[in-house]
Amino acid sequence: MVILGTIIVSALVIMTAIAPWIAPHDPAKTRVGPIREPPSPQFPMGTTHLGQDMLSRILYGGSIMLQVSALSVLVCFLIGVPLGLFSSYVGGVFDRACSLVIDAVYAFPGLVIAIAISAMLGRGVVNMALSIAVVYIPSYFRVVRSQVLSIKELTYVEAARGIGAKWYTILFRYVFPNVIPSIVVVTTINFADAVLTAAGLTFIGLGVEIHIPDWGRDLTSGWAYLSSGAWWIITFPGVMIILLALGFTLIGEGLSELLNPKLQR
Amino acid sequence: MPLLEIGSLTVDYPTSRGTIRAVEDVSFSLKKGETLGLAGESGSGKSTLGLSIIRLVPYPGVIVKGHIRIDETDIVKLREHEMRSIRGRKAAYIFQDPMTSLNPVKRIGAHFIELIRTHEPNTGKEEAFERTKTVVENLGILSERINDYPHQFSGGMRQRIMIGLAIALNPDLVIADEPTTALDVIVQAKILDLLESLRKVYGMALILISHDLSIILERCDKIIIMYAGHMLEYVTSIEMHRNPKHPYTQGLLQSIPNIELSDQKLVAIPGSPPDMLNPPKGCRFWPRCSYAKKICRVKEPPLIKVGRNHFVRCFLYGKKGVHVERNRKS
Amino acid sequence: MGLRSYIITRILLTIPTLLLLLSMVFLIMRVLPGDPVALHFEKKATPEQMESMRRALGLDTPLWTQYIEYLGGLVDIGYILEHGYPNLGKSMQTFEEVGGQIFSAFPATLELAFYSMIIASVIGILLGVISSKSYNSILDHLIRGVGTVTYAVPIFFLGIVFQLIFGVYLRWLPTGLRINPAVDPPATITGLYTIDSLLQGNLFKFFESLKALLLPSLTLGIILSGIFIRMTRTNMLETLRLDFVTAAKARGLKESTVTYGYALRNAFLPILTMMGLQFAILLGGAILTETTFSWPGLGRYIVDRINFRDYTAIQGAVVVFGLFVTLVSLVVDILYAYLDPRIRL
Amino acid sequence: MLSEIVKVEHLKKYFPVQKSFLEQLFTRELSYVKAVDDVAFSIRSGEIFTLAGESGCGKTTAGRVVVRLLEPTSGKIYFNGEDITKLRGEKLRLLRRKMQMIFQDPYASLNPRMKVVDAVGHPLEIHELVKGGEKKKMVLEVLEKVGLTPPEQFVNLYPHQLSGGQRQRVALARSIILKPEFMVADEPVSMIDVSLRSTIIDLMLSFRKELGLTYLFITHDLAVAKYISDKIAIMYLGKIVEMGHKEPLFRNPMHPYTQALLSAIPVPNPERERKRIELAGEVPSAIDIPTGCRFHPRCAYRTDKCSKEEPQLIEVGKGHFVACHLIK
Amino acid sequence: MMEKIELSIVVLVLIGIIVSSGTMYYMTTVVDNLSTLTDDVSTLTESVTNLTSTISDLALIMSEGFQEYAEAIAALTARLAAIEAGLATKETLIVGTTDSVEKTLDPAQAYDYFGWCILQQIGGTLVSVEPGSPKGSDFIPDLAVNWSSNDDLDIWDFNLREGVTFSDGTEFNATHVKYSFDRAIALIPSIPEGAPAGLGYDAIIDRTEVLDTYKVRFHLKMSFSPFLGILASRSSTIVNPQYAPIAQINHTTADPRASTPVAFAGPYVLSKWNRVAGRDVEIKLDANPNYWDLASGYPRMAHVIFRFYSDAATLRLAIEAGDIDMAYRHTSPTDVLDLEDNPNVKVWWGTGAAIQYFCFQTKRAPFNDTRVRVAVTAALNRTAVCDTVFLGLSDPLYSIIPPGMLGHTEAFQKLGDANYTLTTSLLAAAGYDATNKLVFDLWYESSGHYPMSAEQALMYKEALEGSGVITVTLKSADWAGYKQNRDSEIMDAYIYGWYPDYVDPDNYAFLYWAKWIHTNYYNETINGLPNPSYPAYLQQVALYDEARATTNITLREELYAQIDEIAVEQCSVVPLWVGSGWAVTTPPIYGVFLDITQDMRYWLIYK
Repeated sequence: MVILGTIIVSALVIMTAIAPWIAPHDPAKTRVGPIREPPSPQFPMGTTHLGQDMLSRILYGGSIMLQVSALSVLVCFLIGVPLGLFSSYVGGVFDRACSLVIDAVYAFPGLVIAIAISAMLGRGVVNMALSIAVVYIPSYFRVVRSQVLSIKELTYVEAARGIGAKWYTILFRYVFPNVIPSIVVVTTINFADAVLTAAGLTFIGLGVEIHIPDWGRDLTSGWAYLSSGAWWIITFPGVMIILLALGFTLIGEGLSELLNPKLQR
Repeated sequence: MPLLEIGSLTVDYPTSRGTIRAVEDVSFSLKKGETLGLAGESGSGKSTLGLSIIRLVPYPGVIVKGHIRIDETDIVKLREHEMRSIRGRKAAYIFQDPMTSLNPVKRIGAHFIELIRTHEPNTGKEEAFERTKTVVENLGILSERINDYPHQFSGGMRQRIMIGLAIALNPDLVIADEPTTALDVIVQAKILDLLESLRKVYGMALILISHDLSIILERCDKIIIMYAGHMLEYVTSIEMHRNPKHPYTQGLLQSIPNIELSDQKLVAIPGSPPDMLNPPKGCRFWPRCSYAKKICRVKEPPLIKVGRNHFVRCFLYGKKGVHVERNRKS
Repeated sequence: MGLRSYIITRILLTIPTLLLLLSMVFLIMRVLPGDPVALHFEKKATPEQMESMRRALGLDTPLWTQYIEYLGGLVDIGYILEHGYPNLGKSMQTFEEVGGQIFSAFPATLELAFYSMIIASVIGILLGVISSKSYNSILDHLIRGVGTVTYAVPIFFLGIVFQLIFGVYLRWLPTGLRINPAVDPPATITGLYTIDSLLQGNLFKFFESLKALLLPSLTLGIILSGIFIRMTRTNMLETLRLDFVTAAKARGLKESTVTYGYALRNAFLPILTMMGLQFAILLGGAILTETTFSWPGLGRYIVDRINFRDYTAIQGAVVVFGLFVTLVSLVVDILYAYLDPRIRL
Repeated sequence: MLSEIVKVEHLKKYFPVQKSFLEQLFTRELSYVKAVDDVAFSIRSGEIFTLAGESGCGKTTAGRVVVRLLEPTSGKIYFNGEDITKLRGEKLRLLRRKMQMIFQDPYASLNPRMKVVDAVGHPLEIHELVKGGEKKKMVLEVLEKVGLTPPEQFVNLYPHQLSGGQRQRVALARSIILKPEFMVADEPVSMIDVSLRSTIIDLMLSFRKELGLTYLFITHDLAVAKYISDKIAIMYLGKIVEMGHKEPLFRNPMHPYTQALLSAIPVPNPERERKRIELAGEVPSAIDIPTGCRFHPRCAYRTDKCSKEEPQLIEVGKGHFVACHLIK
Repeated sequence: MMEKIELSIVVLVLIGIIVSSGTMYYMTTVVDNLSTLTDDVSTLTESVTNLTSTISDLALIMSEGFQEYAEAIAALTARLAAIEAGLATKETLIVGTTDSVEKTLDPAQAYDYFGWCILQQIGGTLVSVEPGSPKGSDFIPDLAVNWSSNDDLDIWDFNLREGVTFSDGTEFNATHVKYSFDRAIALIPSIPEGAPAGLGYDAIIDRTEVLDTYKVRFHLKMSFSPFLGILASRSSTIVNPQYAPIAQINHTTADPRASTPVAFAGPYVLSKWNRVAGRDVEIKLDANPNYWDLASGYPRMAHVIFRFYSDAATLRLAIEAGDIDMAYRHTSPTDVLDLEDNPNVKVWWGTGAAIQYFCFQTKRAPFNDTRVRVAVTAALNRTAVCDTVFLGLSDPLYSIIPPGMLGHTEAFQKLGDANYTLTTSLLAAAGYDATNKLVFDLWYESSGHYPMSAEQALMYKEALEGSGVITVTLKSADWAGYKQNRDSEIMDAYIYGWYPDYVDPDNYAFLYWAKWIHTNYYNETINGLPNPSYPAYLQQVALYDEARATTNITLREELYAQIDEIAVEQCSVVPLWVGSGWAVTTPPIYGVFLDITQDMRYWLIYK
């Protein structure tokens, strides 16, 4: 599963990266062909309601999704992981306070916060990423925290104390390396969630500006033309988003299966 | 007529990295009222062997060869629903960890009533309840506790309940798989005593599986020594104590401390148990065997009869073999 | 500690969480740039008019006073008794009571969430059990595949496809709204159309509202079922490997008894907890579903109000969402304690 | 010369029972798990002293308190005559060089993400005892010592690539690399295959000779205890009920509990008929310890005194102590 | 094992792609062949309905155990079914819309399209525009039977219709007219965002005088020719004083429905108005039994029910599915063009009056330079937008006054569309060329307040950048943020729109200096600096004042043309396009008038 997921994701990343060289048209340029032209040899994926070339848009359009998800995952990671590590390792009042705040955020429906924050911050990749990040920081925190709490009780950590290791040595050489697998799983799942949340935000109308090709936006704007039979405007970006999210999900699920000792028969 | 007859039983675990032959070519038989000990280190296949008798080899294990006859019926060929009437009724199984072997969300009594009514559908609820009470009292548990949940019992108590569940339908055969490993010595002795007394009362045959040779030697009539899926020695306990044949058995006996001896010298068997994915060719024990000869590395030794009720799988014996002196002191 | 004191403890423990939740929402909303009053009048009003508006909206006092008042409004029992909803302030756009607006929209979301949860649980648990029972078979892989793929489908995409197939092409089911436009909605008792119509004995309206509910709740339910399948499967696999399941099999119990009475009953406890946690995701998905299906619920309300920067309304809705999730997790925890004899100390 | 390397006086370790929020509100008094309840013993240099007893008797806790992995609730611990009960920070770290511990579970006591060389060499780094390539050299040396030969084959392996016996050897190597004087061994062989147990035991015995190590050995297996130790203390519910040199203790157990315990141990001899001493009931909870002699509810010889007065350890022979009212 | 799951996922995805593209592709053909398919579909629907009724029968049978309850249910169901059956007959018109009343239906407060629309159905004004009027200035009597004004156009007399009653039975007379206007003016300070404030009632009307029971006189503060237009607007709806207080009204409290007067004198009465979460979910209009024009057969439908959809796509699906009789505001251009090919529905076309225009931030560089503004204007491509974005349903607009109205010109034609030669030369003069491009932000509204804003902006960007000397950065904000940005004057250039309050050039021409819409524009006081465009501004104001004070059509036309001329020179506000109107109905629906007023008169519609 991990392999299939990696293939999908890397294929999409490569596709987006080399889009400037392989795309037949400028993805934002309107009226490169007739309006809402079904897939034809000239326009293999048809054209949009503004006569843009769908294929070029598909090739380019992943970059927003990838940027948003990568950025939000990065932010989540940078905030959630250290916070979880320290909070759980230090313990005490600090840990309780952190957990309470994080749990309160976690209790929120994620998309609601994302929408609220995104609406306040306005459009743009960074703003989208930030609002998504806020939603997923708690999952990192919680996973890291619970992992650290259980690892902290393990004998090898006790053994490390027994040989006189300092607390930070224990944290970084004994505890943290063993949390990494779970973080990796959370990260990949987070990628998939971020992609879907970004698509959701775009659907609500909080995406990026129109001149930037984006699957989420095409999918959303294509909705209006679906009843007119323009299935290609919605199908291709939809499938791409599904593929991207699926790729990440597969990696995450595969990894968690590989790393879950309970399921190893 | 033996109660249980196993012939050239072979069990495989196909995994993604290769097939593990957990039990290979094991044959023995057991009569009513007999006690058989299955001894071996972890990974020797003793549990797999035990579970295959009730055909519950865990996934992905499969019985690939051989027969298991209980009362003349080859259970390997039975259908699943036919098998269900064997389990619990003819052959019962007691698991290692009493803490996890009971359904945590079911009351103790419900376990019994369910068992009785599954196998004897005509039993009324009242009757089943009364029978439960009797069984539970026989186990030394107050009958008012049958409405408690498993978590309200201590480990020893739970193992009593497990034993009770095993004998509730008066089966011919009870297989106890490391029934006391998770328990303290005093409780262990009690449980084993209880098992023994119940066995005597009901006249069941018992297969006791354990890694602890002391228990096996103390409690069993016959003993099978398992190593890496092979049955290395099959012998009565007294004979084993007096005259162990297989180098592995000899080694094992020398490596366990005996509380009754002073100035004992323990001798370990060199090396470690083989990787089951990649077992050594020939005799599986040869890499650790100080008597290993050339032939041991190439050919699997056959099971040879070396005495009355004494079989051993080793080239040191038989017509080709040379008799080895007992080198066990004490 | 008995079940009752457990429940009391659990309820008491939600209070700090709720307080924190309220404070965070309040702070985020108030720290935002933009003067809602100036925004509203578009510079057409005189400073005096704006000032009086600020007074009317309670924006003229210091932040902490506003905060205390906001909290006070929430727990003002007299107000709740009078209006039937807590005081969440006034909408900055329409000056309606936000509480009233939200609680008029809430039943729609509740109904959607309820039916989606049922669909997700039924599909998820059923397929999860089947999948775990036929471990590593083609069926297992297929079900897992379905679970994985549904997880990756944007919820509105599925909704749109459903609309197209069942609404436009087959014309079996309505593509939006809570009840067929030609039918008067049932009189409000609970606000849940299906329940109201049943209470009033009107089966026609019941089926009409059920028809309207089907596509949205199916969309949401199917998306969510992916997670449920995975959860159920994992938990079932773990449970099926436990000793007591093997022990039950070894006692010759029936397959169904072992699967449901032993494995599922025990696997269900962690599933239940997860279900509680998924509820937050479900409500998030409800926003998109509501938008897709013109479903006049709380999710659409938020989306609507965002365009007007109606802070009090957004704040109120987020708070209600949070309250709802907290309440659900409370119920789930209590249920857990009730179902698990080990907690009944 | 045999001097007292470790001395423990009135050692107590209570763990507070986790209470719910509500209970904390309504009750002031805390209840405790009295894991170790007033224990005293001393270990002489070069000796192997065993704490034995059933699970939950407090032997492991006692061991951990002695090496300061757990903070004692009260009591004093002396190491080489120095009171180490309250040591903190750098001093405690320096102490760790002299006191080591090895654990029961070889699968859990090694960091799965650390290669053998790092795991074994880490104590050296922590205490800044090596420079550059010295570490590997020393690791190789010590691996050789614990019988992982050739050591080059092992240094770059991860724990999961080793068998249980090999891991325990690595753990052993890690704890002796600092050349400690005293080691607590918490059931070091109970999770190792029977056929390999004696190798680990023999290794430990050889270190005693070679490095002059003193051991506090913790086990539930009296047969192993008898095999390895010089002195044995039997614990029951957080207290030592009998303590003495192994020969007199095994030959003539005085405490009813010790007697029952010994009679329950299986003997690998089918031809020997043994008389078992039956004990009523089970070990009570360490939260709610019986009054007086904590063993009295299960004791066949109990008198009224037993339920009221707690017996003290009385010396009945040379170095043989028993805590029982029967013994006068 | 891994391979199997991967294989199954791949297969599933493939099947998914094939099935979904397949179905969607099939949809396209279905749209074409819908007529042939309808029969099948309807039989299917029928069988489903049968099934549903069978199920309900079954459920009834099942509940027979509870005999009494079942009987009660049966009775209730039968009764309700009868009511519903009644609803579904020809007496009811079901209208689908994406609109919602913004706040209230009080004429003194409502200032949104849909609020006004409902008000028009339930309220009466003194005069109204004749349905189908091409210019929007053919006034017909409503609550007034005839009227006159003096030559200075500052005194207007109206003879009122006798025998008119409000829906509650109150008899209508001149005091009600006076009350209504006095109230509207009195409420202006407390409701500065209401329509009377926006239209400047207080600036126009001096006082209202009751001359007789059925005669009323307006004294205006100035000569004002489009006064009838104002009187026909919904903010001039005559209210029943009993339900429309002046003093107690506090529009910032309570439910806005409470501040909506209930008894008007229109063809319909508002019988149901449910709002959920600040949006309409149910509006039902019933024929007003007291309507004065009942004799002529109006209103034609006994009930009008509004159904509220969240977006155009769903609305289209609903009209196609036959869920609603009529879809009005908004179906998208694409949808309506599609629907025109659908034999099951009818599309009604009408004149548009909604316009959009381009605004520049004239207070700052670069757009404080007139040359730059003109250059950018010349580079715009209106045709491309109208053809591509609006599929020809909007027309390029070269004057701020839409076609069909007095004073409409083609003034901006002079600068042309995508006239890059002019652009390049002007920008060169201002110091911009291909290496030093003119760079600015173009803002658009993103929350759907205007149709297809994003797409338009994209096309403008493309057109402007086509000149090779301009670089445009697109930015957007939701409606609230957009207004805020406008007020804080941070947008270099932005797109705005206008929808008429009353159909008169007067209502458009003022946009050039409507300070409350464009604070950035022609504000002489800012920073104390004299604005170079100030003289032109004063000139336009003078022309505007002159135009509104005369009834001389030729003169007005000329004056408006002059304003346009100056507008072209200044290019501060640049007209872009004018939309057209459309409504979709299922046959047989008749009586739809879509004229330049943009009003939908539901009382004229019949089946």
